[in-house]
Formats: sequence, C-alpha cells, structure tokens
Amino acid sequence: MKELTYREMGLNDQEFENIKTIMGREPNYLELGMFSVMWSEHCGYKNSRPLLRTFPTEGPQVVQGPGENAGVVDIGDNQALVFKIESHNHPSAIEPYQGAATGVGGIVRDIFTMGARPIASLNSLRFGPLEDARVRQLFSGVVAGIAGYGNCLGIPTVGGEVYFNPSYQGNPLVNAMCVGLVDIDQIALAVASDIGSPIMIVGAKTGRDGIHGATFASEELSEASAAKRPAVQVGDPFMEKLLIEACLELIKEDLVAGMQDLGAAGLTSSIAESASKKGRGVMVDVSKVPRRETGMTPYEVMLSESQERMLIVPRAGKEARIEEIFTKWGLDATVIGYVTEDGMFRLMEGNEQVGVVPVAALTESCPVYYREGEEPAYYQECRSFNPFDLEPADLAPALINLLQSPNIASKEWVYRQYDHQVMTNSSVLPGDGDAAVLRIKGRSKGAAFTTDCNGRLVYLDPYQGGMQAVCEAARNLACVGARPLALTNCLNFGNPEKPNVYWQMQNAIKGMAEAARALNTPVVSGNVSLYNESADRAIFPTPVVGMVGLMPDIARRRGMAFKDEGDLIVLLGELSQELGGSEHLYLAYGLEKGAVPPVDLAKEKSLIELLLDLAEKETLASCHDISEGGLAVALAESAIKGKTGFKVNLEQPLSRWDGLLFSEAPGRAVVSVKPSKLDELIAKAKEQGVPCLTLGRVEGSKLIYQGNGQELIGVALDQAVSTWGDAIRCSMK
Amino acid sequence: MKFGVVVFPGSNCDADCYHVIKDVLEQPVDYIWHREKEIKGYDALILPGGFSYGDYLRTGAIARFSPVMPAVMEFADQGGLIIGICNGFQILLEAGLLPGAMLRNRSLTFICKPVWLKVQNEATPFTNQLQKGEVLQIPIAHGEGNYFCDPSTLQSLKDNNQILFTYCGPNGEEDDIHNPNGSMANIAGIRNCKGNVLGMMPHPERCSEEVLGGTDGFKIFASMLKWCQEVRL
Amino acid sequence: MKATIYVTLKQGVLDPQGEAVKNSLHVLGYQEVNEVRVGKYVEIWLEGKNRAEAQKELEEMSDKLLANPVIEDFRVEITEG
Amino acid sequence: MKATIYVTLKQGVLDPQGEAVKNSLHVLGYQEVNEVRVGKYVEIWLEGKNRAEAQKELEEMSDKLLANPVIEDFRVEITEG
Ligand SMILES: Nc1ncnc2c1ncn2[C@@H]1O[C@H](COP(=O)(O)OP(=O)(O)O)[C@@H](O)[C@H]1O
Ligand SMILES: [Mg+2]
Repeated sequence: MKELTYREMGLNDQEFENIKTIMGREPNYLELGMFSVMWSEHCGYKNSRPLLRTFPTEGPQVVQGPGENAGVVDIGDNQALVFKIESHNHPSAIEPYQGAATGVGGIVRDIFTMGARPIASLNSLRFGPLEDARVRQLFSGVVAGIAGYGNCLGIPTVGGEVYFNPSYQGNPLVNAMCVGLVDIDQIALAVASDIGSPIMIVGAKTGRDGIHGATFASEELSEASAAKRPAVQVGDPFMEKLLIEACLELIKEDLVAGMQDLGAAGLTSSIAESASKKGRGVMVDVSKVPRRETGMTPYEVMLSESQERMLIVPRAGKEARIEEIFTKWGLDATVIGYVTEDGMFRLMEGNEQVGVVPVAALTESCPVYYREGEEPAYYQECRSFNPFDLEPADLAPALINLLQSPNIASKEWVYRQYDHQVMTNSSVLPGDGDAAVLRIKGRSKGAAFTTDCNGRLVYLDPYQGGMQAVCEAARNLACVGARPLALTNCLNFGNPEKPNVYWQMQNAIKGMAEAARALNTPVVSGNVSLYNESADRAIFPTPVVGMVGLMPDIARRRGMAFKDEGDLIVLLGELSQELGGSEHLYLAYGLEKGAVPPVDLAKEKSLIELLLDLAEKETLASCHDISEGGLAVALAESAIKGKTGFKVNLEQPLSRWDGLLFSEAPGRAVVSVKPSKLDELIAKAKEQGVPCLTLGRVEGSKLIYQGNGQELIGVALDQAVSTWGDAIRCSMK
Repeated sequence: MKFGVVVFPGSNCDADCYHVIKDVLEQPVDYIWHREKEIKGYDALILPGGFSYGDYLRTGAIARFSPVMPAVMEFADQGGLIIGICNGFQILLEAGLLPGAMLRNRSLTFICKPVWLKVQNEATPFTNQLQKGEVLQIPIAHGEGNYFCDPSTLQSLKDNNQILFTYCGPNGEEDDIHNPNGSMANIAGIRNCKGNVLGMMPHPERCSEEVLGGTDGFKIFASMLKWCQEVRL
Repeated sequence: MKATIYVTLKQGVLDPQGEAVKNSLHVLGYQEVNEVRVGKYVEIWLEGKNRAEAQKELEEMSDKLLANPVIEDFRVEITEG
Repeated sequence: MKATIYVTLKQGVLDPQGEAVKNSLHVLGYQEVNEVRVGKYVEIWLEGKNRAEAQKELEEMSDKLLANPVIEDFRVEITEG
C-alpha cells in the first residue's frame, strides 16, 4: 500500500502543524494515520461539535445522554431503552449491499456494547429518482443488505422511511437506527480504568478492510473516491450474532469493566475512547492482533475497519470465565495489551516500539472549527414564491399522482424483505400505524419508535424544517398512543466548509433544539455525516430524527386504518391552504419552492397531549397524522388500510381547493370515532384547545371528497389501493 | 408435557418458541444447546427458526452436523414429537428426517408476511385441534422456502397424507397466486411417514397471542399438548 | 494442494436465480442468451495427502456437506499439487 | 455455444461463507483443510456469435451483472461450440 501524505489522509496544514507541536517532533507514519482518523469529522466532530452543544440533553427520563455509544432513557420497572442512529452513506454509495449491511452491524454493536439486548432496527433512506437504473440498483442493494444482515441477526426491522429526490442522485443516504432494552442496573460503559488490566480483542480477525474509512466518510464523493477507495468491508452477520450473545452473557455475569465496539477508525478509536474516559494510557502489541491477511503493517492493523470486532477490558480475575464463555460461542478472545497510568497510547510490534501518542491528543485535542454561516441566495427567493400564482391543477389526477409518488406510495416492497416480527414483540407492524409499536414481554406497557425528516422542507427553510422533523416524529408516536420520550439524530449535510451549507446546519439544528426543548424530548445520541455532495450538488440537508416513546398499556395502541362503516372522520388541527414545499407542488408543477408552513410548538404540544389523552380513554377508532400529500392523502391512506371508502365535505369561501386538500401544514391529524364518542372527542379537544372539525364518515367503497357539497374527487377504493400499493413494486420489476 | 428448544449458533427464534411454551402454553421447557449429546426426559423438541451457522452454503446444511443431531434423530426414532419451524424445517430436510429440499424463493427475495394455510390432515399430533380444510393465517419469514422434491417423493407424500399445510388464499384457494415462494404443490408443511416429525416454514410462535394480531399458531402447540396428554397415554 | 468443487443444480430442478439472471440479461439487450444456470464454485486448499486420497476425501466432503444430493450434482477437480 | 463464468471474491475480501464451511469441515474431521473460498459458477448457453464476439459480450455481462466488480473477480471460459 503506497504511503499517503497528511493531505491525502484528510489533514490540513494547520492540523499537521498542531500535531507536530503536540508531539514535539514529526509524527511517524503510524502516528500520523492515527491522528488523521481521530481528527476526521466522523470521529472528531470538529465542524459540528459547537452546534451539537446547543441540543437539550437532559430530563428526568434521561439515564445517559450523548457521549457514550448510545443514549439511554428510563421506561420504568428498572428498564431502559438504549438507542442511536448512525449513517453509512459513503460505503453504501460504493457497494450498496455490503455498505448497508455493515451499517446495520455497526449500530447494533453500539447498542449491545451498552449491555442492552437489541430489540428493533429502523432505517432512513434517501435515493435519487427511481426512473434511473443505477438508483434502482442502489435501492434494491441497500434494502437487500439491511435485510440480509438484520434478518440473520434476528433483530426485527420494524420501521423507517424512504424518500426519492434528485438531490440524492449522486449521494444516497443510508441511516440505520437500533433500539435495545436493558435493565438499568446492567448498563455497561466503555471505560478502561484499572491500571494493569488486560485489553482483549474478540470477534473477527483483522484484515485490510476499510482502512481510512473514517476519513473517506469525511470527504465529498468523486470519481477519485472510487480509486482511493479502501477494500470494501464485508459483513458477517453470523459472527455478529455470536458476539451479541457472548457479550450479553459477559454483562449478565458482570465480568467486564469496560466494553467497546470497533467502529470507525477501528482499534485506534475504540482504544483511545476507552482510555480517555479515565485519563488512562495503554500499551498495545499489534503483533498480538489476530490477522486475516499476511504482511500487515502496524499502520494497517491500527486503522483497519474490519467488522464484527469488540474490545473487552475484563474485571480483575475474570479472564478465565470470559474465555470460557467465548469458547462456548466458538469465539476466541486475545489479549493485545493492558491499561497504563501515564495517559500514553504506546504501540509495540513484539518488543519494538512503533509509535507513542498521548491519548488526549487523539481525543480532546481534536481541533474544533467555529465556522461562519451565510444565508444562501435561494432562501429568500423560494420563500417569496406564492403557490397561488399558479393555475390550480385538476384535483383527481393530482391525488392519483400523489398516491403513486414513491415518496408517498406503499413501502411494502421494502418491508416485506425485512423480518419485522422476529422476537415476537411487534404489535403495530410496518405500514399499519404512524410508528412501530413493540410490546415489552411480561409487562402491560409498550414502546414505539419512528424516524422522520422531510429534506425538502429543511432545504427550503432549515429552521422550520428542523423543527418539523422533531415535531413529526413526536406526532407519529402520539398517533399510535405513545408519549414521546427522547430522540437520536443523524445530521446528514453537505460540505460544512461551504458557508451556505454551514448556514443550513446552524438553522436546522437551532430548529431541532427548540422543538426538542418544547416537546420535552431531549437528544440523547446521534451521529454526524457531512460532505454529502457529489460532483454537481449537495444533498438536501437531511437531519434525520429517530424518536422513542412509551405507552403505559399496549392494549390502547392505535393504527391508521378506518374501522367501521358509519364511523365519523374528524380533523384535529386547522384547515390550511399553505402549499409551500409540498409534494403536490413538486409533482404537479415540478416546483420545490414556497414558504414552509410554520410550526407552532405550543399547538404541536397540545395536539400531542390530546392524542395521548384520547389514547388513554380509547376514544378513537383510528389516527393518522397529516404529512406528505396533505389531508387528501392522509384520508386516502386510512381508507386504503381499512379497505373501506369514505365521504368527506370541506366548507370554505375560496374558489380553489388544492390548498385545503394537499397542504402539508404541521400540527394536524385525521382521526375516526364511533358516532357515540364524538361528543367526548369534541370535549377533550376543547380542553386542549385543539380545533376539531367533523369532515364526514366512513362508508361505501369509494373515496369521495366534496367541496361545499360538490364532489371534487371521487376515486374507487380498488383504484386507490392498486395505485398506492403497486407504485414502487412495479418500478422495481 | 416437557418441551426442549434446540439452540444452534445463529438460531434466532429460540427465545420466541421458549416464550410461547412457557408463558402461553404454560408447559415446562428447556433450551438444549447444540453441543449436548444426550436428550433425555422430553416429550417434544422444537427446532426453531433463524440462520443456524449463518445459513452459509445452504440453509441448515452446517447445523445438520451439529453434535446434538444424532440425539435428535434418535429422539425421532423413539417416536418423540419434533416440530421444525422455518430454519428448523430446513435442518430436518438436510438431516434427511424429512424428504425433499429447499430452493430459494422464486422472487429471490426474503419474504416476511402473513399467509393463509389450509389444513390438509387433522389426524396428527400437530393438528388435532384443527379441522381438515380449515384456513389458518400464520406469518412466514424466509428467503429459501421454495420446497422441492422429485415426483415420486411428492406422490408418496400425498399417498401417506404427509402434507399437513399448503399455502392458499383467504377462502382456501390453493392456487399459484397464493403460493408465496414457488413451493411444489403449495407445500408449507410436511410430516414424516411415522407422523411424529413436522417441518413447516410458517411461524406459529409469531401468532399465538392477541397482542401480536392473531392466535392461529397457538392451535398447533395446543394440538401437541392435547396429543401428549390424551391420545398418547 | 488445491482442489475445486463445482456444485450445480440437477437437471429438472428449476433454478430461480438462473432464470432471473437470464431475464435481466435479456433486458440488458443480450437476446442471444438461451439459458443460464447458477452454481457454486468452491476452492479448497489442503495439506499432505496424495492425489488419490485427497480425491476420495473431497468426494466425501462434497457428498456430505458441499452439495445436497437431492437437488445438486458436484464435480471434484484437483487443480494443483 | 456454451460458456462458463467463474466469479470469486477478490483477494483480501472477507469470505464468511468460506470460513463457516472450513470450520464445519474441521468438525467433520477434515483437519487437513487450510482454506475454503466459495464463489459462483455460472453456465450460459448462447446463440450465434463467433467466439471472439461472444467472449467480449460475456465479459461485459459479467462486469455489468454476473459479478460485483467492487468485491469480486471473474473469469470467462467458452467451453463448447
Ligand atoms: N448529532 C448528534 N446529536 C447528539 N449526539 C451526537 C450526535 N452526533 C454524535 N453524537 C454523540 O457523540 C458520540 C460519538 O459518536 P460516534 O463517534 O458516532 O460514536 P461511535 O464511535 O460509537 O460510533 C456518541 O455518544 C454520539 O451519540
Ligand atoms: Mg461505538
């Protein structure tokens, strides 16, 4: 492998100078490599840290906030949910199947590293338009990779989202989230504290996979990146499954002082992170690290990103028992070094010292950049655009187009490939509700999970879009009947060194932070993926929010499907005309413009409280929030799911109806109730100050939309079902 | 009635089966680690779903050589009940305890969805709580459930009423549209000649509780219990 | 010594993967393709043993593990040593 | 005309399947096995074309569809006709 210069490793001149100052000398090649990966954005967060600090991270429910492998929230009975979302965008762009598969593997390790049993996976995906053959290849490869890995592990993939937009053409997004369940007194942390205690590596042998992956993940994709590309990591889900079972056994028997997964930057990062927590040092003999390939240099061993490896720091005297357990699972653990007092990261090859770096230099000394954002020209221009200057489109065709838009159409083609029922906890299945719901065995409570982000809205107005992402996630949880607890996030942006991109980050994060505060859903974990750009353009800024919620009684979970003929259909929240940033504008006019309908945090909050209140009283037959496609699509989806028609009538003075039908204004939900429960609903809504408007009833086998008593749209249920149901499957044939 | 759930490296429905037996059927149950060489004191074994040994090479191909398998075969010889679910079915095929083999789903993709099953034979330890012709809804979750065997084997399966479940539509239509994976003769589950070993691709343990949306699967475990308590004694 | 084992689906066993590959090749414009069958290609490096012994053992391995006689045929070929 | 395409994992790319097969061969008592790699063996029957053309086309097919150039190598061999 030819030697790289510090620039090729992704360090700039100033950073190289800092390193020399810290070291008091020129670093050798190995040391330089270690700095370069630890100081990459992916590990060091040098561009994002100042912004991340503005997130609210505390609350009575928070057991562990950012800083560990994953966040932890209390769900009572000495139980907690452990969760995090992480990106694998660049690897997936190069090799969709393996890139996505190893993405799942990585986030799952972050969860069981904390001592938690992984109980659910979700994923948030973004691709270019499906008309493009290469995109279809990426899409099917990524989905197959997530399925191949997650299904083999036996962790149900219960939810997620998929969007298609030209901005992701050259740079798809693959974000994987995992949720684990743990007894609070069993939580494990990644620390190496006791001086002299051995450091073990266990799992897969180390090969030359993904060397400099972390650096690679911190650069723009280009033709060059293909050439520069490190050997692609191939996942071994079977090995990971053995690791999960073995590691959870160690935790159960309280045999480990510290446990850390090997993720980005491999041994270098995981050892440095474990040692830094207590200001310790380490002595590591690279020649002890089990290899898959011959002739590997210390540099390659320390930077390898081979998958399915864990670092274990045993409790004193427990080594033997640990060996036993690993042997039972057919794994061998190898001692590669020990913890020292002096805070130095010492690397030996046999008895020759090949490198020595202060641990803190790799972690704390990572530079932090306070950049200046600059409002992009497009912002005001898009805001000032008024959709009502456009001729209204024909309504019926517009609805059909929305139903068959891959951004709205059924995602069944995707989730049928995921085992979403293994572990026998899934009680609201993919597609049946606004969030996934799992029962907690042996308890009456349930947990709900969702991921959300509408990149187009964030692009048009990062501040509003950021708030929206958090609000939609919380709303989705409330719709199924769960109280939002806390969130994780994956900040997918372009090149932060570009002032316009940095401005997007600043404002999106500002919006997310404000919403998270208002809704009392602190940020407990997350991940940052920058430099998501390809030759021609940056992606839509896409800060994906993953949120978890809790419902006291799972019997009160709610789906989105209309139930019985005669049930009344009610809109909670206001009628809105605003079409800014809507899918309708995009489909009917090819426009991604307009002022994003503003979020009113107070109103979001009262809607959520109302939905929870109604869940407790079991007032509703169905509940579905209004998002892409607006009121019209929300109604259609509830009908399609319920295999029934409906008739609704909207009243207004205006002459055009596209706004009312297709506005994606936030803070709203479509619900259905037994007529006998209408009064109760209205009373509750009044209490919470949420507008509540009866639109019509569930009936027949036609979707009928009236305006001032005149039929605006009439679609046969069967047509709606096939249009919405087959869109993605057919384009993937 | 005492159940044993055999655990291979890579099994991932072992805990689900254990849960159904212990908490829903409320019968005693143990895990049996694949290194065990002896199986004593059990009335029934469950070979659970999952990806034993990663399902590398062929599903069930490597598990079939686990140290525990000779004991499993002996258990079968002595007439003990064995139900192999999904990967468990694939292992039974590889081990030759059941005839035939699994090919990849004709869609070439993993499929996770509820399917309808038609009960073809009610006079067995696994179906005595069901009616012949009854239609059950039970989820599948597999990439290789496309059952194959040669014509003479298929004939003998039919002649000996060894086919217990076939894929069908909501009203029992046994047609190709309702065949999710391309299985020969819509086969979803078969038993051995002796009748004490069942292999099925669908997952009864995934629909044995209301909270999971259905309880049809429970009837199969209930049948095993019934058979053990009454018929057999 | 190195050996190669070719595992192929028996005649009469339908090959969903081969079918799919054929269809996509047609879509890609390779109309001249009449049939495609996808099998496994297993490379094994082993020690000691003379050719004859090795051949015998490899046949065993294939028969027991590498191929499933119900649906697959195999062929063993000692390529080196 | 019949052609065979051998698809194998690139040097240095992890082969979990090969590992698993090796381990199970060891369990079965074949200790002499040092390494196992599992690849694909694709048989294609096609019409017309002279050998040279066919060779070229088959290489294309392999590069586009049969092999994944990022992690796999392939070799085309025209066996008959
Ligand atoms: N956008 C974010 N919001 C909140 N916390 C974050 C964010 N990005 C990273 N973090 C936190 O920073 C820490 C380091 O992240 P990361 O390097 O991804 O961990 P790992 O090494 O386990 O992958 C983790 O605790 C993570 O939760
Ligand atoms: Mg980690």
